[in-house]
Amino acid sequence: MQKKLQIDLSTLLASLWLCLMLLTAVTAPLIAPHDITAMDLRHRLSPPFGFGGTVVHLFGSDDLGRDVASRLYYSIRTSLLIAFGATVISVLVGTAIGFIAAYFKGIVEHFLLLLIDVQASLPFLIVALAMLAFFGNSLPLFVALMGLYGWERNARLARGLALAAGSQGYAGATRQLGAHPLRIYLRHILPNSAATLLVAATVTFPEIILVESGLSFLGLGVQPPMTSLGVMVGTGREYITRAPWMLLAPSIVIVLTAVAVSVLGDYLRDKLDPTLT
Amino acid sequence: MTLLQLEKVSRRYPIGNTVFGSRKSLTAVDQVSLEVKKGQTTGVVGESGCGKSTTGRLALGLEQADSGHVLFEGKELAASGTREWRLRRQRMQLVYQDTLAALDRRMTVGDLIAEPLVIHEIGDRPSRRQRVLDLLQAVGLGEHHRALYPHQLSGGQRQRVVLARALAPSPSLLVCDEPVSALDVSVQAQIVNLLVDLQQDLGLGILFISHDLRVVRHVSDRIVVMYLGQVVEDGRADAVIDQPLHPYTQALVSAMPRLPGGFDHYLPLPGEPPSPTERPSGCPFHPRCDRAKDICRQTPPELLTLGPERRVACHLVSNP
Amino acid sequence: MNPMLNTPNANSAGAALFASQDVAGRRKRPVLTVNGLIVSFNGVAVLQGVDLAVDKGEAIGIVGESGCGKSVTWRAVLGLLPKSAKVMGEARLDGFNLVGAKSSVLDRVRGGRIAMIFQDPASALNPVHRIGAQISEALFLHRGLTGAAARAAARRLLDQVGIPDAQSRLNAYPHELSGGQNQRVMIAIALAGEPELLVADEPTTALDATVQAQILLLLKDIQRDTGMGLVMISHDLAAVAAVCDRVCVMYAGRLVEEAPTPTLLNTPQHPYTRDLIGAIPPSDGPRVRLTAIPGAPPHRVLPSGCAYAPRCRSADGACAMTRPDMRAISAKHVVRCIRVADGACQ
Amino acid sequence: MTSLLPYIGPKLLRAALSIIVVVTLTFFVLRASGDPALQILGPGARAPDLAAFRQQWGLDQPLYVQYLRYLWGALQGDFGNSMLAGKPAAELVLERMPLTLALMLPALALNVLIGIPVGAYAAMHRDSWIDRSVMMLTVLCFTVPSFVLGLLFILIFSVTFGLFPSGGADKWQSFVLPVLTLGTGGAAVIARFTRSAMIEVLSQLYIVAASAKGVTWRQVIYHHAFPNAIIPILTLLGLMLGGQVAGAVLVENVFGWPGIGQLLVISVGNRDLAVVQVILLLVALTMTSANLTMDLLYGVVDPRLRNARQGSH
Repeated sequence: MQKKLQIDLSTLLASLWLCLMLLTAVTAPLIAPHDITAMDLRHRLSPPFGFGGTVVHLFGSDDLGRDVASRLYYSIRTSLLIAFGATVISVLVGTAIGFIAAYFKGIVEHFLLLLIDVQASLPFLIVALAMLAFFGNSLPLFVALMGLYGWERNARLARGLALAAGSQGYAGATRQLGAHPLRIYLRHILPNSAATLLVAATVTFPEIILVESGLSFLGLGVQPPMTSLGVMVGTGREYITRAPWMLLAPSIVIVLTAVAVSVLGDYLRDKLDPTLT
Repeated sequence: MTLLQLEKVSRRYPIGNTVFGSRKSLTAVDQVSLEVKKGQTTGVVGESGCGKSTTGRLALGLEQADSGHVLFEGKELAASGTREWRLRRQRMQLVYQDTLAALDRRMTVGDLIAEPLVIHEIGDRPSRRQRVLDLLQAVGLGEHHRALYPHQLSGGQRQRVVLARALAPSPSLLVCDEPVSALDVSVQAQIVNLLVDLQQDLGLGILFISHDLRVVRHVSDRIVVMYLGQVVEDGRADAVIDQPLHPYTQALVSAMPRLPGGFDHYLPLPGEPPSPTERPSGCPFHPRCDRAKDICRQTPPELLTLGPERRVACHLVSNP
Repeated sequence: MNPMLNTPNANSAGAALFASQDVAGRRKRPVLTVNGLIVSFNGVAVLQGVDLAVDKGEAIGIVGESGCGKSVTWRAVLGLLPKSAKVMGEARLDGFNLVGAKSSVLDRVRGGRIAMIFQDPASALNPVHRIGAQISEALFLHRGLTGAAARAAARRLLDQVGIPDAQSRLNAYPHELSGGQNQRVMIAIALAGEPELLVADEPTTALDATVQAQILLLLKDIQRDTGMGLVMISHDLAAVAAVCDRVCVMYAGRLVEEAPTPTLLNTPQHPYTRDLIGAIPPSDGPRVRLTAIPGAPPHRVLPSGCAYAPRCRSADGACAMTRPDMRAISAKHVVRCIRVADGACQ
Repeated sequence: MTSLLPYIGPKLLRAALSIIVVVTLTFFVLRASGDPALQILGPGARAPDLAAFRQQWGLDQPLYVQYLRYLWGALQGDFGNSMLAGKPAAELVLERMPLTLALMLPALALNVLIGIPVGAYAAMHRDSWIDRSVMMLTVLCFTVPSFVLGLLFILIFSVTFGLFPSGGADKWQSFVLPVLTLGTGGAAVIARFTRSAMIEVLSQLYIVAASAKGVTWRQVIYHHAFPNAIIPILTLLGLMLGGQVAGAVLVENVFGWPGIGQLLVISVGNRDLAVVQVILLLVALTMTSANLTMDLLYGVVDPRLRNARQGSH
C-alpha cells in the first residue's frame, strides 16, 4: 500500500485554477488595467487580443467600450466574495438549526423539520427572485439572502450527524459519563462533523456561484455599477452575434470555477468522509 | 450490601402514529425487579427483544422509567439530564458493545480515559496524567497506547480502553451491556478474566447484560432470566443454570451446545421470541410452551419467591 | 456423542477418477478437494495454502477466529470473491478445477452442486422479491421448474425446512419474516438445486440462542436425510462440534489441526486448539479461569516461523524459526506443530 | 388501502402543512415589503389616487383581514387579480402552464432516459476508462449553469450553424435547444447518482447470495441489483424537480419562451403581487405533490415500506 498523498491530475489542475481565481480576486484593483466603468467609446466591441483586438483590451471591450478584462477581474472578486460569505452563512445557520433540532425533541424539532420541508418545497432561486424584487437590493442583503441557500440541506445533514452520534454512539457514551450537553456538542459532535460539513460546503459553494450568476443574469442580483460574472453574461447575451467574447469570458470562468470546486470537493470527500455520496 | 435496586420498573414506548392508524404502546420492560450487591455480579440474560438492554439503561437513569423505582446506593435516581443526575455518573458507569462507535475517533486514548476526570473536575493535570497511566496498566495496556486513536486499536484493546474510561471516576457500579459479544473467543476470554479480576480488586458491583448464557454463567453470582420484558426466573447462578425451573430457562440452557456433548440434552422449543408489540395474553411464554395449561393462557403468573434467593414466574411451578 | 463416524454411503458409480489427496490414508472418495489454495488481496495473502477434502455425506466444521480465512476459503472455491482477489491453487469437484473456471460453468455449480448460506439471512435475501420468487428462481436455474410446478416444489421445500403455513409464506417478503425463518428460507433456496455439498457460513451467528439450536439441528437432520456433504464455518467451536463429524481448525490463513470431532475435543494436539477450547466458558461444572490467549492474530504480515508462535505458551526458539508442516499423528488426526511427536495421541 | 394510510397519512399531513406555511409566508413577506400602491402607481402619484387604488385592492384593511380574505378566496379558487393586467392571476398563470410543461416534461424524460442507463453502465464498468471519462463529463454537465449552456447552444446551433431557432415557441425546432439545455444538467446528476446507488447495491450480501445460487451476472444486475438501486433514485427524482423548476425560469428567459418562468420574472419586475403568489403556490404544490408521488412509488417499489405493521407473524 502506498502511503504517499496521491493527488491526481484533475485535482491538481482544479487547485491551480482556484488559486489563480483567489489571486485574481485579491489583487483585482492592482491588476485591472482600466476602471470598470471607464468607457472607451472609440473602441466599442473591440475583439480580444489575438482575434483582431489590441493589447489595450486584452479580452476585448463591451458595448460601451469598457474593458472586459478589468470587469472580469472585479466580477471574480464580487462573485467569489458573495459565494464565500453565503456558503459560510449557509453552513453555520444550517448546522445550528440541525443541532438544535437534534437536541430539542418534541415541538421545537417538529417546527424546524416543517421549516426544512417548506424550504425544500420551494426552489431557492424562485424564493430569492421574489424576495429581491420586493425588498430591493443591497450587497449585504444579497449576501444574507444567498446565505439561506442550501441551509435546509446542511440542517438535515447536521441533524443526521448529531442523531447518529446519539444514543448508541460516542455522544451517548459521553452523556452517560455525565458531560454537559454543551460539552458534548462543542467538544465531540462539532469536531466530528466538521469534515462532513466542510465537504457539504464544497457542494454548496459552486451552487451559490451558479444561483448568484443566474439572478444577476436576470438583472435581479448584483446591481450596476457593480459587476459580477452573471451581470457580464446578462449584458453579453444582447451582443451574442456581434461580440461573443463578452459572453464567453465570464461563462468560461463560471464553469471552470464550479468544476474546480466540485473536483476538489470529491477529493476532500474521498479523503475526509468516504461515507458521503 | 445492596448497591442498585430496581423495584417493579416498567418502560413503555409509544409506537405507530398518533394521528393515523391505531396508537399502540410497546412494553419493553414490565415490572422488573432486580438488585446488584456490592462486589457481586448480577447477570441479565435473554434473547433479542426481551428488554435486557433497556433494563440496563433504566438502571443507569439513561432512560426514565414510566413506573417503579430505581434506587442507587439507597437513593432514588434523579431525573436524567439534571445536574444531580450528572454528578451521580461518577459512581455508575456503562460498558458497551460497539466500542468503535462509542469512542470519539478524534480523541487519543489518553484523552478519552481522562475525559470523565475532566468532566467531574477530579484532580489537576499531573494527577490526571498519573491516573490515566495507572488505569492503562490496570486494564493491561501500556503507556505507549496513550497517544493512539481508537481506530488504531484492536477490538479487545478498545474494550480495555472503554473499561479504563469507565473506571476513571472510581465508580461503585458497572453496567456492562454485551461487553464481549463483538469479540473473538480468545479476546473474549481476556476481557472476561480482566472483568473478574477488576471486580475482585475494586469490589465493584456489576450488572452484566448478555445473550450468551455461557459468559453470563461464568461471571455472575446471580442470574436474572428475562422474556418479553419480564423477569421469568432469577436466583444464584449455579441454581438457575443447573436446576432451571421455568420452561423457558430450561429451553435456553438446553439450547447451549455442550462441549463435549453437543445437543444431547436439547429440549425442543418451537417458534421464536415474539416481538414485544404482540404480547400474548396470560403467561407471555405460553404459545411456545408445550406444557401450557388453560390458566397459562389466561392469567399472567406472579413472580413467586421460592427461597431466599430464588424466584420464578410460572403457573406450573406455583400450582403443579 | 453422535455415533456417526462417516455413515456408510456407497460411492456413486461413474464418478471422476482422481486420487484422494488426504494425508490420512483410508478415506472414501471426496466430493471436493482443495489443494494449496492461496488467496491474496492487493498483494496481501489471506490464505497461505489450504488443503482439505470433503467426503460424500460428511459434515465438516471449519473453526477459527475472525480474519483466519475460513470464509474466504469457501468464497474462493465458489468464485464469489471480488475481482480484486487473486486466487491460486485448485479446488476440484469431480476432478474439475473450479479455480479460474469460466463463469458459465461456475453458475451451474453454484446452487446446483455446491450451495451456500450466509451469516446474516436478513441481508442475504433480496428485499424487493417475494420469498416464493426467490426459491423458484433457484428451482428454475437448476431443475428447470416453472409456474405451478415450481410453486409446488417451493412449498415442499418450505415444509422441509420447517416453516409453518408454507403456502402463504411464499407470498411474504423477507422483512416480514423473523431472522430464524429467513435462515430457513435460505436453506430452502440452497436445497432447491439438490446440492451434493452445502456450505454454511456462520449460519447462526446472527440468531438468538434458542433459534440457533433449531437451525443447527435442522441442518444436521437435512444433511443426514439427503446424504449431502455439509461444511459449517463458524467461530463457535461448541456449535460446530455439536453438528460436525470432523473439525478443521484454521489460524492465520492455514489449517493447523484436523481431526474427528471427539478426538479433537478430547485430545487436542495443537496449542492453539487447546487454548481455543480453554477460552470457552464451560456450560456446566465448576467455574475455572478461562484461557486468555495473549495478543491478537497476526495482521497482514506473518511471523517467519509458526504463525501462532508469538502467542503460544509452549513455543520455543525453534517455533519462531521454522514453518511447521501438516503431519499425521494418527489415522485421521493431522496437526501443524513441530512440538507434537508422531503418534502422540496414541 | 387501509394498510397504506399509516404510511401515507403523516406525509399528506406534512405536505398540507407545508403548503399552508408557504401561502402564509409568501403573503406576509410580500406584503411587508412595501406599499404596492406606491410601487404600481409610482412615487409621483397623487394621494387621492393612492387611496382609491388601496380601496380598490383592499389594501386599506388591516393585514389580518386581507390575509383571511385571501385565504377564503384561495379556497374558492380566487387568487386575486393581477394588478397590472386586471385579469385573475390564476388565469394568467394557467394560460402559460402548457408551454412550461412542454418544456419540463421532455426534459425530465431526457434526464431519466439518459441518466439512468449511463450511470448503470458506468457502475458495471467501475474504474474503467469509460467510467472515468463519463464521470468527468457529468461533472462538466451539471456545473455548467443552464443560462450559460443555453447561450452556448444558441451561439453554436443558431448563430453559427443556423440549425435551430434561438427563440420563440412556434415550431417543433424551437423546442430542441431549450429542452436540451434543461435536460443536460439533470441527466448528469442522475447518472452520477445512479452509479453510486448501483455500486452500493452491488456490495450487498444478497448480490453475493444470488451469485451463490447460480444466477448469471447479467441476471444479477437486471433482476437483483437494479430493482434495489431504483429506490434511492426515485427520491432523487423528487428532489431534483426543484432544480428543474429553477432551471426552467432561466431557460425560458434565455430562449424568450412565453412560459410561467418568464411571467414570474416579468411580474416580479412589476411588483405584481397576486401573480407572484399564485406562481409560488403552484410551484410549492407541484413540488410537494411530486414528492408525495415519489413516496407512494417508493412504497410500490420497496415492499419494506408497504406495510407499516412489520414483523407480524
